[in-house]
Amino acid sequence: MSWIKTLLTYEKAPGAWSWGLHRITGLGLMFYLYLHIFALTALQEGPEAFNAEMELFKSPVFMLLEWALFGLVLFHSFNGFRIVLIDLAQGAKYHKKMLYWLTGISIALFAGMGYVIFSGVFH
Amino acid sequence: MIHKYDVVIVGAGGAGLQAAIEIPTESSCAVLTKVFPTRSHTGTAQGGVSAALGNEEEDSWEWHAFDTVKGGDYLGDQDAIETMCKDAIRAIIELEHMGMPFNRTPEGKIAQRMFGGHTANFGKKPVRRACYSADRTGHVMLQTLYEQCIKNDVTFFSEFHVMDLIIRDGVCRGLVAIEIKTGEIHIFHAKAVMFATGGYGRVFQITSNAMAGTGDGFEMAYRNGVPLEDMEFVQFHPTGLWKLGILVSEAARGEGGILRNKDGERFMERYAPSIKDLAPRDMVSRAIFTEIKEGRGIEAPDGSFYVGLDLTHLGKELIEEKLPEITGFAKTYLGVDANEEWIPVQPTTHYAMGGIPTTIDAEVIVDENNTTMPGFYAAGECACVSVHGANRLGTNSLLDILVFGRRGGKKIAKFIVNADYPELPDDASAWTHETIERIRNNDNNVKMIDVRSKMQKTMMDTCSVFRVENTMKEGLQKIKELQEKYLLVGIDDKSKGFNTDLLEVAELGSLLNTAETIITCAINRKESRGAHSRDDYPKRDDTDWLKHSLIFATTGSTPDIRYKPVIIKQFEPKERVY
Amino acid sequence: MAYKQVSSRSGGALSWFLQRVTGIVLLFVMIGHYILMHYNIDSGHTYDAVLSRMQNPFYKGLQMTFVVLGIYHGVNGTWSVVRDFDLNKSVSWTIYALLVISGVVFGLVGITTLMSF
Amino acid sequence: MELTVRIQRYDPEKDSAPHFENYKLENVNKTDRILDLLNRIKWEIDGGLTYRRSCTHGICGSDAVKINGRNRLACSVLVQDLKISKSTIQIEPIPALPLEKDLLVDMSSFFEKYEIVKPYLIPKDAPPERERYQTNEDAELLFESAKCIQCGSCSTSCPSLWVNENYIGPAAFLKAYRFIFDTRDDATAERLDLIDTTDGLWRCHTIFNCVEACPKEIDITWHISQLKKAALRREI
Ligand SMILES: Cc1cc2nc3c(=O)[nH]c(=O)nc-3n(C[C@H](O)[C@H](O)[C@H](O)COP(=O)(O)OP(=O)(O)OC[C@H]3O[C@@H](n4cnc5c(N)ncnc54)[C@H](O)[C@@H]3O)c2cc1C
Ligand code: HEM
Ligand code: SF4
Ligand code: F3S
Ligand code: FES
Repeated sequence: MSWIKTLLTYEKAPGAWSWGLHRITGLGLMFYLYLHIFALTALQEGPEAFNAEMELFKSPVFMLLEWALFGLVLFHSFNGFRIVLIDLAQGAKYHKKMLYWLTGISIALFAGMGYVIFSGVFH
Repeated sequence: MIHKYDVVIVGAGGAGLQAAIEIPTESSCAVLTKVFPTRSHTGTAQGGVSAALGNEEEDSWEWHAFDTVKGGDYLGDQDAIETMCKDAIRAIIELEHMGMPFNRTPEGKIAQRMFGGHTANFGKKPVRRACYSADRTGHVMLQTLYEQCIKNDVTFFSEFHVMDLIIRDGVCRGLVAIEIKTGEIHIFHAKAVMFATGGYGRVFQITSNAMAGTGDGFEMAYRNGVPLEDMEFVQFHPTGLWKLGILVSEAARGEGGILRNKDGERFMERYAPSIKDLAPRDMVSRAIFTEIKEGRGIEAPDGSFYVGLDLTHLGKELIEEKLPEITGFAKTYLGVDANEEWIPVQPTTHYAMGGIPTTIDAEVIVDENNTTMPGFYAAGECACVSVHGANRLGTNSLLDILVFGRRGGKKIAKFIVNADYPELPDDASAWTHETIERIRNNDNNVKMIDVRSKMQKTMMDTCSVFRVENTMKEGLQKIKELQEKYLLVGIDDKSKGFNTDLLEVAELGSLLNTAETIITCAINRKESRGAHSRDDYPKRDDTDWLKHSLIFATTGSTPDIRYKPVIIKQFEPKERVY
Repeated sequence: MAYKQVSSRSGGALSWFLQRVTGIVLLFVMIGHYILMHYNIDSGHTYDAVLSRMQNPFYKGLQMTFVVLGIYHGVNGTWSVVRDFDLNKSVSWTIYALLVISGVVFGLVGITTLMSF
Repeated sequence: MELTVRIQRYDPEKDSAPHFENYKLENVNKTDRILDLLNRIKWEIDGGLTYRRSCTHGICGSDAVKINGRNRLACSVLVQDLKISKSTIQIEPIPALPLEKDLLVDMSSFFEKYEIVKPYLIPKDAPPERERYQTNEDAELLFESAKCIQCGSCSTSCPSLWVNENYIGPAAFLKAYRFIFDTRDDATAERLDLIDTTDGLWRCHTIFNCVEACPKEIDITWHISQLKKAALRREI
């Protein structure tokens, strides 16, 4: 397990950060997807059960969680796109630039989504 | 531990690997090296390797041979030079077949560039003769040869430091080495031993040579009664990075770089009107020192002087494509952008023209009558065939290691078929044990570094580009004192495994004895020829000194120097002007 | 520690490639999912709203793709994380089995939910 | 200036575990190489300090060490190139290889991996009389990969190696590239077989630690991406 120490102490350049985050967000999304599928089984149990569950999701805590989830999705999907360009196009030559751009765009979208979620404009 | 191998090759630079490739797989062969093979010094060579391929313009091996003879100030043996220049073409083609990545001409042939002293038509104009791979020629060559060794499944003993040769009754029987990892002493019993141990640049303070370039091969041979030939001839490369000595290849000038003094003058026009900056190294080094001496050097912040190597007119593109490595060094180490500024350079100790005397088949010669020693071979920089005479031309060393490494390998392959293992003496490793014990048991009052830096400074001050009898004699005296002191040097590290402390002291022993032979021979040769330039004897003297010197160790305090004639064939000595 | 080459070619290239392909497809599905599900003025999270949307075959198809590809991508991705480690055969087979089974189970659950409309 | 050099020390004949030792150096120039500092410590303070070095200018590949948390060549980094906090430079051996002594590690597994990719030209036909022709463009496709000095900085900086010692690693991939993309070589399939494996190419997650660490500034990840594509092409 000495790799944990190495992982924590070795200097992290942008490439390493993005890899770590991609991994964490990927695993996080996987976990969430299972949860999501499980939660939606309530649909099979009829309107009461489902609507009751949906009420739960309107609480501020869940709104925060939903916002966070969007963060995961944003990073993972944009960075996933970046990885595809690195692997299958000439992206290795611009990988840092791509990362800065996608981080910038993500932050903007993330903020926008925060507004959307908490202002109650949409559902 | 005792190992038995038909052939033991010491050194995994170009010469050693090229020899190993020639040993047929039926015979057992071991290659010993104190650094991992691809870390050998051959890998630092930058500029190119010469062969009259004529890919870029008309060329012939005779012109190449003439340039080599003249570049060496007529001290080279012309039979050997002929052999090398003729074989050069095959050697390069073979390297290409092994997969070496060369730069190419528009038609796809191996590209060639100009290099100092290489001319067309017996000195008429510079010629493109150096085959190259950007400025990493030696690196890719070493890689390519090592790759072939992997393919041939050559047995390597990496990080084995050879300490002693086993020579008894004029027959070489093997050698003694320390396994660096464990500190254990191993005896290698062999029918044939080949030395390909590279140079001794670290004898001097400023050098382009690696830290492993400590002259071990020279010293082991010398200590065991083999003479050393032409040790007075030490090449100073004109363009080492100021202060550091890291090489800026002649390729920089081959591609059009110009040396300038503080007035911006292209001073080489005065010293070699016909080929200017592409004059041989000894002349350019002297020219730089003369410029500095006469007050036209550029002053550095610390009060030392250098001259400028101007590449600014070459264009970013050419620099990036053909000279990326050396301009990178200038940037990394001196913060100089070669596209914009001149690179500060000064002469740096570079190459050993002299060495263990051999025949053209790498058999070691033990006296002035060309008697060879059974079972002992040498090739590469540690050997003196002699093809470089009094001054080596750039790109001829990589060629030398290819040609004579291979010839040696082939000769050994023949020799071992009928040879028996010579008997191993009981005291084979005695010297090694004693030396190690001494170093271990000395209390550490005399420090290795003190002795070594004094030696390096002494050699730099008394025996570099310009030499005079009196100062050299003082220098020799100092070296002798340092040899005494050396016997008292101790170490901090008493462990067995990876004891680099101990090995550095052992290397210091090699350096000191090598230094002694250099300076002794330099005092002895009373003329100026090639790289050996004496203020007190400024002229070349063909009547008395057109001969090789051979220095022998004696039991007394002064070594013995004897002579061997130079082999002259088609090129009669003439005055050397460019 | 002599290096032993223990690995083999077992669809490494293909699963690597499919991870990328499914990733890109998911990128678009995800955008669609977000727009349609959550941030469309007409969308809603009541039982009835969901029910009515589910009548649209395009919509249902999108959800189906999401479940299948999402699970494939997620399982394949997690497996690739596991394979990075030098685990012994039995451990890694166990994890592999768990991943595949969970993928199939959740996939079936998801599909049943969708099909129940 | 004054500088503290903090070095990981370990002598298997004396120590049970590695530990750090501080060395105070005076009169350090900002243009000193880190190797110069190591040499000064070895020659003036403690001769026992053990590390590899030879060429002193970044071409032999001997002295890869971890300096301030990242793999670098001690001879190619100057004091001024480092961000130095509290006037301290920390030097450790490169990770993931068996530690031998002080800064020196056992590189044998690294070289064994280099050997398994068949690092030599394998042409189908007997060579012609003269050189094989190759355009300069084709030759230059190889130059960047041929720059590699086998220092090991890249492979040992890769998290995939940290968690799996069987990972073939970027340096060996680069060598494979060097031959697979050589127009003179005819063993592409054979070589791809060796790296298109579960411990091979597919363990590279484009982390770029290798590129950050490479002293020869080789864009290793780009080269690996070319290999991945070549391996993929034969599947589909
Ligand atoms: C910076 C530089 C640039 C150069 N550029 C060019 C050029 O462009 N063209 C050209 O033709 N020449 C060039 N040269 C010269 C040329 O590179 C060398 O002369 C040549 O490479 C020497 O090769 P070698 O095989 O004899 O020895 P090396 O390559 O020096 O190898 C010596 C081997 O001996 C081993 N060894 C030494 N001592 C021991 C011991 N005691 N025990 C065990 N092993 C030992 C070492 O480990 C090493 O493997 C250059 C030299 C330098 C320094
Ligand atoms: C939305 C668009 C998505 C894109 C473009 C995308 C892309 C990628 C890519 C290219 C990889 C491979 C990384 C590698 O091998 O180094 C990957 C890994 C992964 N993805 Fe996605 N993905 C997306 C969505 C998802 C979703 C929804 C999940 C959850 C189910 C998910 C879970 C994972 C996991 C667990 C990994 C493995 C992580 C790793 O290898 O480090 N991804 N993704
Ligand atoms: S690729 Fe770079 S870091 Fe890796 S071994 Fe080669 S030179 Fe060193
Ligand atoms: S750090 Fe490792 S994951 Fe790939 S890009 Fe470099 S080999
Ligand atoms: S000493 Fe050769 S690479 Fe640093």
